[in-house]
Amino acid sequence: MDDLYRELIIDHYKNPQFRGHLDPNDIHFEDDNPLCGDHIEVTLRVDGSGKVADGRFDGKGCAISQASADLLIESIIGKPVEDVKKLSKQDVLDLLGIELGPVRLKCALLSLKVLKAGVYGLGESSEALIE
Amino acid sequence: MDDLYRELIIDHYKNPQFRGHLDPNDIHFEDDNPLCGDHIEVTLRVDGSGKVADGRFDGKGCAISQASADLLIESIIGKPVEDVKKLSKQDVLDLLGIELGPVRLKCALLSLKVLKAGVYGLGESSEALIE
Amino acid sequence: MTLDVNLLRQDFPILSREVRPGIPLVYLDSTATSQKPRPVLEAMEAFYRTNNANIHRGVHTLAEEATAMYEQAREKVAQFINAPSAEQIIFTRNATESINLVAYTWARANLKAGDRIILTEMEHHSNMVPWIMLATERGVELEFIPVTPDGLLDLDVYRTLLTRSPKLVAVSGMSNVLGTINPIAEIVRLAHAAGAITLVDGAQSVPHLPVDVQALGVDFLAFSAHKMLGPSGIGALYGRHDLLEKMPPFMGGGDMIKTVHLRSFAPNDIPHKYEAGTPAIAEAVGFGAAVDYLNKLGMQAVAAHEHEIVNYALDRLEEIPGVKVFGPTADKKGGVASFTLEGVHPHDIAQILDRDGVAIRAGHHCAQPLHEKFGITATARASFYVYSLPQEVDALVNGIYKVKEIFG
Amino acid sequence: MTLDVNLLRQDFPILSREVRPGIPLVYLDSTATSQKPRPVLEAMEAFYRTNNANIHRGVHTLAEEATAMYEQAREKVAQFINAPSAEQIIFTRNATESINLVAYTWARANLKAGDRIILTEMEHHSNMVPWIMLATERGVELEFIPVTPDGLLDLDVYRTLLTRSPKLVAVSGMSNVLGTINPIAEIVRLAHAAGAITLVDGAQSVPHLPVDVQALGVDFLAFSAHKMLGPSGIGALYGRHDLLEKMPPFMGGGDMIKTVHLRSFAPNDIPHKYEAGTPAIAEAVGFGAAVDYLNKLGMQAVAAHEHEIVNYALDRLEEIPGVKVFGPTADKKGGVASFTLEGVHPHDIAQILDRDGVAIRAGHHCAQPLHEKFGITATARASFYVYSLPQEVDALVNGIYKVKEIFG
Ligand SMILES: Cc1ncc(COP(=O)(O)O)c(C=O)c1O
Ligand SMILES: Cc1ncc(COP(=O)(O)O)c(C=O)c1O
Repeated sequence: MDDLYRELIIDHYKNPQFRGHLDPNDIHFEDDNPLCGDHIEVTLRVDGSGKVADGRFDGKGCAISQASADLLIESIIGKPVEDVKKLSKQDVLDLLGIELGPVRLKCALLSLKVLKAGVYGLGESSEALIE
Repeated sequence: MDDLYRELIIDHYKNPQFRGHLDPNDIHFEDDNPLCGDHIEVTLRVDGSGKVADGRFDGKGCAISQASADLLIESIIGKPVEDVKKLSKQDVLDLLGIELGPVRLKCALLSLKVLKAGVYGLGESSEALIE
Repeated sequence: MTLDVNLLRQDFPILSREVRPGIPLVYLDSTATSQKPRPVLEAMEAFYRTNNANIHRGVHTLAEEATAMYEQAREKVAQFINAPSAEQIIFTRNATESINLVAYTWARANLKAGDRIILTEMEHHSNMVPWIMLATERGVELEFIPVTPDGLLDLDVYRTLLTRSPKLVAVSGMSNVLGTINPIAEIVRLAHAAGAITLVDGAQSVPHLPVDVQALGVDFLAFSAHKMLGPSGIGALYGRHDLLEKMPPFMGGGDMIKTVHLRSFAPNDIPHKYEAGTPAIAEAVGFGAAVDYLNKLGMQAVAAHEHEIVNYALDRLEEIPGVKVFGPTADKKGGVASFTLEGVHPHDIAQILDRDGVAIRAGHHCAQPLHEKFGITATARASFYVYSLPQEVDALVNGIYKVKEIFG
Repeated sequence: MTLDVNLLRQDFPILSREVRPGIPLVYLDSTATSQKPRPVLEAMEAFYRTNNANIHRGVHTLAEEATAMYEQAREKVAQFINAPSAEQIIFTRNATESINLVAYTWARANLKAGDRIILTEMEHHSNMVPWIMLATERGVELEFIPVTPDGLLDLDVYRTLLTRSPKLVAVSGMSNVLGTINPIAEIVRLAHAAGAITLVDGAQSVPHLPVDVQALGVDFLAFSAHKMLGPSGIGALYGRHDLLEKMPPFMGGGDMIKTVHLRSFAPNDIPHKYEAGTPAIAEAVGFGAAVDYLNKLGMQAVAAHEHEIVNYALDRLEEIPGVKVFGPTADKKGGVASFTLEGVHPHDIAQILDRDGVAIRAGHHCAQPLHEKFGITATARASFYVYSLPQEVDALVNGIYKVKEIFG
């Protein structure tokens, strides 16, 4: 059990640091996981040098989806947007520190998908963004 | 082998007694076996007392379909049309004297189907006629 | 007659699997798909090892045997739901295809803009999306029998909807989320009185309850083998004889034709008219064996067993603080218990239970509109079948207490 | 590399069957359906005994295993035909459904009255009837590449037909009657140059020849597992990525959706968008195992073996007085020998051969227009696969001599 619902995840789920909505913002995107109705919205502010000045996520869903969103936002603040574009599936899994089956993987990666669709300025998110 | 392609069948196939077409006729019907392209046409003359005065079949197909048509026409000449209406699958199998799987059964019963559709004056033949 | 569950479990090889070393499987997901007893697996295996051939067109022994076995399976399925004749059973891939077949054939041949179809708010997506597609394409109107807070269909509203001359009433025999057993005989009687054709989504009712199409009077009934101890890859559509005769074909290809010319064709007789190409032959044989197995148990006994186990499950679940079970009381439902646990997403419940080998499902269970109606996005669902044991309910309940501890 | 046929035959349990006591099976009907090697049967059996669950929506271990196995099978099938990505493989029931899927989605979304479709006179009904249905419904025009007396496509006529701006060219990779291996790369190149989309009916080519969709450039490719050592109940459609993305869905139901509301839905991503309801899960696993088995043999070796055996068969058949073999010379064809025997209906040939355990097919083989073209209603057809032996050709030839004697 310990490997799976590590205290870290329960912690970020119950006490997220970056839950909220930035208004005004420079980047805004949201999407669902159709499987379970998980929903993630991401808002970011970008500074003059192209770095993420601040970020928030909002949404609802399982502990994995919400905790990974919180961990992800935490990890990108202060980073160049160009670096955010390069984030991979593995980066999120490293943040979570657990192994996941294919279904829960979608929960874990929803925030990444939303984030990358946002920073790329796409009208739609896509599985290709998290490969 | 003997049970299957009994000389009787080869005989009626190669030297049919009732191949032909009656014109004029009182009853005329034809149909195909879509599976193999077998085709049977039956023409009958009926006398004043409702008996089959004469009959012919024409068509092409396998030995079983053609021999059973020949045997069937032979068996009904002189019989009341009302009796022809009552002919069953088993009657034809008795004429042939062999056992057949479901596909060849259709070959064997095509002439019965055509005959019964004809005597019932139906616009279409149907599986129900040979049950 | 009651089921000897401990004995029959020995027929299901997967039930002695350990999910992880030392952790036996507690399979509570039969509404999604059932497990398969040995006789079903053996029937398919024996077919492939002894009789395998393509059907209907072959003269050789294997082809004749395979054809006979395929058609015998059709007979068995027909008898299982008391269809007047085997030719009224069309083999499809699953209940979903069965419903789509009706939508693409009967409905597209008979419905035009402004015509009304009555569905219910508790339908599975399979009995919803085909009609939404038709509505979008043709301007047909969809109307919905509401679900009451306790998970029943509101028949008063249904009666009102019927006054507007619907052409079709399409409703599930049993909800895969709420477990609600709908009053099909009455729904059909009222529909017919209003001049509507009826389609019953029997994906859950046929596996779990005695279903008699003649007694119910349904015009179309759709179901899947994989939910009733049979293999994946095969389902069935039952249809009223005159409707099947008249409907246009669905897919074109081998076997569904009488004759083909370059620019025209004549369709085959039913049921072949609706079975284009090489069908799921071995799967039909397995479907037949599944029906044999259920007949041996007796569908009354199956229903009684599930009733008993769901009754126990509801009692135990409702005693857990924070658990909310959806759907009617046990006397009105089949072996399904969908629930939420306050503060914990169903996905997390399912995943934590899985660590102890308890397999339940979490999500919208292909009934998103129903979940919307209840203001939720997902539920956790435990579901039961002939092999389910009260101890498995206990394992579920213990697991839920563990979840509560973790999320504390 | 050549096949060790005697060795690999041991993998096929049915090949040691006796049709009747003392009469071993000589299976010469692989074009209708292939036999299955033990690894395919074992993969499905193991799935049911160990991993069986419904897929895509489940969090528990079995559901995750089953999903992974199903998707892994898709990867294998994709690699087998060198598809750029697995999501371009849609699992269907059979080649027939694959073609119908394109007819119901891409074609109905893109073709209007007066648009032209080019087919060939040698098409199987499965690649003919869906287009006849569309033509009847929409007023689309069908045109046919003629078959020459020696069983080849007349490419000069094809070039002329292409000048009339057809929208679709749908042609079989290999004829199931003549055995003709059509020049797909060239046909596709010419079609594309004329602005047409291409669909290849690969029901015979994919099992018997190396097929590379990228090298051929085809837009759609349809095939069936049961003809390539896999189970019944599953087939595949390969499609070009952008086409699959844009086409409307086919059947509606579970799994093919992203979201559903009472009167609207959003389709899922490919390939799921086209897979409604519970798919043929165990069958996909078996399909994957069949592809593994063929890869182990090597498709070059498979094709070479069949070429050798059909070469021998043509030599032996043509020496029999009264026998006429249809189709091109052995160098232009796969392992199919369709023939007539003067004065004897093919059904009678097949039935007499069956008495000696020799299983061949007789009829129009779902290619009635082709038979019409040759002025016949039926042929007898012997067909070969990886397990076929020259001795089996000898048994066929001996049987034909016996037929001649009986009909003498
Ligand atoms: C050339 C060709 N196309 C299509 C088909 C149809 O295949 P299936 O019946 O598996 O859909 C066949 C097999 O009979 C075939 O030989
Ligand atoms: C009520 C109901 N209808 C339809 C279906 C669809 O069944 P299948 O996926 O086998 O087509 C299901 C199963 O998920 C169901 O529970």
